[in-house]
Amino acid sequence: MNTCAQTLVSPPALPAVASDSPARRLPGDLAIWFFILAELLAFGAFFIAYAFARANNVELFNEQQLALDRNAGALNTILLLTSSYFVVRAVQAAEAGQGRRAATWIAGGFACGAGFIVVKLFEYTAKFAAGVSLSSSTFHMFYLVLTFFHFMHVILGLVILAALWNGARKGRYSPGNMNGIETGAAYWHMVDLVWLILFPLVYVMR
Amino acid sequence: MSGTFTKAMARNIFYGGAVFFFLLLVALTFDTMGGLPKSDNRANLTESVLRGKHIWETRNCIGCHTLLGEGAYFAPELGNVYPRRGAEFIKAWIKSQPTGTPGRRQMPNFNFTEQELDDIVAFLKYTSEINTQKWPPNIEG
Amino acid sequence: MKYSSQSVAMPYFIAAIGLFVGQIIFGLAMGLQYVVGDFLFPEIPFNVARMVHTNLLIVWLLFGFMGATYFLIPEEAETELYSPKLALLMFWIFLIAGAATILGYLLVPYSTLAEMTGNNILATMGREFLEQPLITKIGIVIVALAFLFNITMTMLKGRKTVISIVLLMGLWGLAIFFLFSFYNPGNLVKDKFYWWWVVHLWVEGVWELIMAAILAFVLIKVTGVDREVIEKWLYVIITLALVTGLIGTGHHYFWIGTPSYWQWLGSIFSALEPIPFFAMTVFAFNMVNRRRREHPNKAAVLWALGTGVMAFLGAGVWGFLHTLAPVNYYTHGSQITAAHGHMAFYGAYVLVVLTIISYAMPLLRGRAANGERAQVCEMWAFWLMTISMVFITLFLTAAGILQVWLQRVSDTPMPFMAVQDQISLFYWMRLWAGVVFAAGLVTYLASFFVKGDSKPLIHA
Amino acid sequence: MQTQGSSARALPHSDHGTPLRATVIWVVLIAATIVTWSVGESGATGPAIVGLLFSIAFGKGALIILDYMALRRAPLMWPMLALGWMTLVCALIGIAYWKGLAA
Repeated sequence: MNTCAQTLVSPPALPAVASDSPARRLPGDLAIWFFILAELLAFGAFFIAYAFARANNVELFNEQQLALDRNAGALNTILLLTSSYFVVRAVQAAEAGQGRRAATWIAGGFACGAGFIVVKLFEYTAKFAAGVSLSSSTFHMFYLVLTFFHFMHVILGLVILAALWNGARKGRYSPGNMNGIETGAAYWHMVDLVWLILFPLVYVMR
Repeated sequence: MSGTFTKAMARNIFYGGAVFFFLLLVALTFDTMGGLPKSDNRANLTESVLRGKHIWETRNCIGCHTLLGEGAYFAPELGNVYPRRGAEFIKAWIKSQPTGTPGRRQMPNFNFTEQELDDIVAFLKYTSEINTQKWPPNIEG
Repeated sequence: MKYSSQSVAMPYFIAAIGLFVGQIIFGLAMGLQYVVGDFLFPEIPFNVARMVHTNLLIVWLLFGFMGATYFLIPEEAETELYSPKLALLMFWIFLIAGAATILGYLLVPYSTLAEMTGNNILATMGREFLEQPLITKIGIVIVALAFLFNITMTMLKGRKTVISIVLLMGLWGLAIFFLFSFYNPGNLVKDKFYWWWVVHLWVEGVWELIMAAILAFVLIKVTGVDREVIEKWLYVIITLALVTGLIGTGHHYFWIGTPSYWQWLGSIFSALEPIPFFAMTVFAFNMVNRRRREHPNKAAVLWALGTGVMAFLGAGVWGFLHTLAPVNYYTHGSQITAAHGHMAFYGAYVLVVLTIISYAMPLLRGRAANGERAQVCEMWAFWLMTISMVFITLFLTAAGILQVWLQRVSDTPMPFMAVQDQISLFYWMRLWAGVVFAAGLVTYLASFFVKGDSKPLIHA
Repeated sequence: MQTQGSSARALPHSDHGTPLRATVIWVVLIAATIVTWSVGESGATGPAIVGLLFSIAFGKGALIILDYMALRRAPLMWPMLALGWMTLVCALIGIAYWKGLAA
């Protein structure tokens, strides 16, 4: 109990690992990492549930999966990856002391994220028109729940990016003050990370 | 210890997370309400059924029985009692209570009129026709 | 006690304990009715006893929450209560309304009570846990509003700490979600759907905020750990609670006529619901391990740690046990639900109220802590009640497993009452465990009267 | 506890790598995505293909976790947790896929 509790409350300072870094440091706020872990668990549970539900109904899943728009899915993957890349560049700019320049990168990241939303909305419109709903089939239920749950995360992520953009424009982030931008970036990368499994799982795997 | 952990960030994440998941619940509630007509047997929600539900509530039936699995666990599930026993049995049973058998669980007598008994049966019939995803597992409830 | 107006907490705590005793008496009666079916029939049929048992539980926990709030808020806000008079007035209104309602249950046939109290104007009665007459429900809303007004005004004029903000959010949530108890559509599915917006969003939502805030307050006081640290963890825990608990509502939407996707959503999110409870356990132990002072009130520390462990076991583990839809398909509405209900309510809410009472009562009586003998007595009470509750839960779980097996899983399912006969041995054992629990409660009451060298208050 | 003032943090190194490294990783991620997409377009199926898909997904995820999330230089527990999550999810998806084949 004790050791476990100790780990959760304050991860023990690990012995210096022979590497380039003098001290290992968790980027961003510890609180966001707990949130990210909880989110990863929720998404993970959904992915596994999807996989096993599919195993019991392979034909239905394969057939209805074919109707999905893989081009939209792939385009969205590229948008999210690029957006993540821009956000990394923003963090790097802040770390290099170019806080205001970070704003431009974040704006780029935001634009890509917004692009994801637009593509997704087109995709949803087409699906809803085709009669896809939460109750139309198990596959559709999973497709909608997974992508919509993720979609909401993208929206929340965009709100966070907007806040970061605002902060960066005001020159809030600097090598001495990275907490805000690192925290927001970590969340945004999590949204990306989850999609990296969601795309092959729901759109491609047969 | 490396890393940062600030109260302001923990607070923001709390508010963000709480609002986010509450909105998700609201969105799902909207979808559920839209889908209910297919499963909640509202087509058969007659005046008699509504009267029956009122009787069900004002006699506190839920204090002993379960209905679709919710309630007390002292007396049998009644969500499927209609297909299990049929209308006549249910009415006769209610009228014959309490059994008075020593040591056995007792149900009060409510002195229902014939009309009230019919309303209760109508309510239980309506309930048994709700799409409950095949619950309970068998007729015994 | 730092502010004289904190003393209004005292009557709330006393009423809470008094109603707790009533709850247990009716619990024992029901335990006996489970095995001797006609016990007290027709004077107090099972449904009446159960209504009294569960309603007393809710009311005394509310008394406890309110008392805790009146004790905690002045100290957190560093100011006297906005209106101690209003607090006392509300105490009497709530107590009298509560007592009248219970007497109504016991003395008047339920349908007559419904007619007398305006149920025909707006039918809200006769649904599990929300059996209160319309006027009682309205009374609850009025008391809650006056209470929230009093607390909010106190906070506005004083210091706003995280603990008091979280507590207040929990209490406002409690009041707001209670409003769904006035919505009782004829459509049974909708009725049940929104019924859970009261019941689930209370006990697996806003009550967790209240509980975590009270626990955090006591931990700050008894461990001396830095407020900053505790408040940060408070935020993390309640975030986890709402992230999992809100969509976790879905585990009640499996078999009540709602769309089938809730089976997935409910299973997945409620499978994560033990996490905040686990975090709370870890949090409580960790803070106590890192304590920077030895608080003289050892009993309060024990209650606090007990809350962490038992909430995790009852709400977390026993909840998880039957929350996945394929399992719940068989266990829904069986004695396993009852087992979970008992340990979860005891572990999370009974214990947190007893924790704050244990911490605050000596202070309200003008001492830092009770004497050694009184504390030993109180700790005996803790162990007697907690261990017997574990056994109640285990016996009910055993009864539930057998019930599910004979009635639901078997190829030749037996009728309900035949199964009840088969498992009566477990009901007997549960009853005896309940008797031990009552003994623990008597010990608890006695601890307030044990004389001895109480630890004096030291004014810094 | 951990609220070490970040201003006190002297940085002899970068926690977030160089722009060049980030760009190279982006190119790799995009290329991998195109591979996944073309697998989908080709209509290829089977255990080998699914193995390939999730190896790619795992590799992409690892790059995001270690470099973009910058957990490479975080206390070991964190990259372990994130990579452990990836491993577990991919492994269980694999098991489920295999179960679907057998059915």
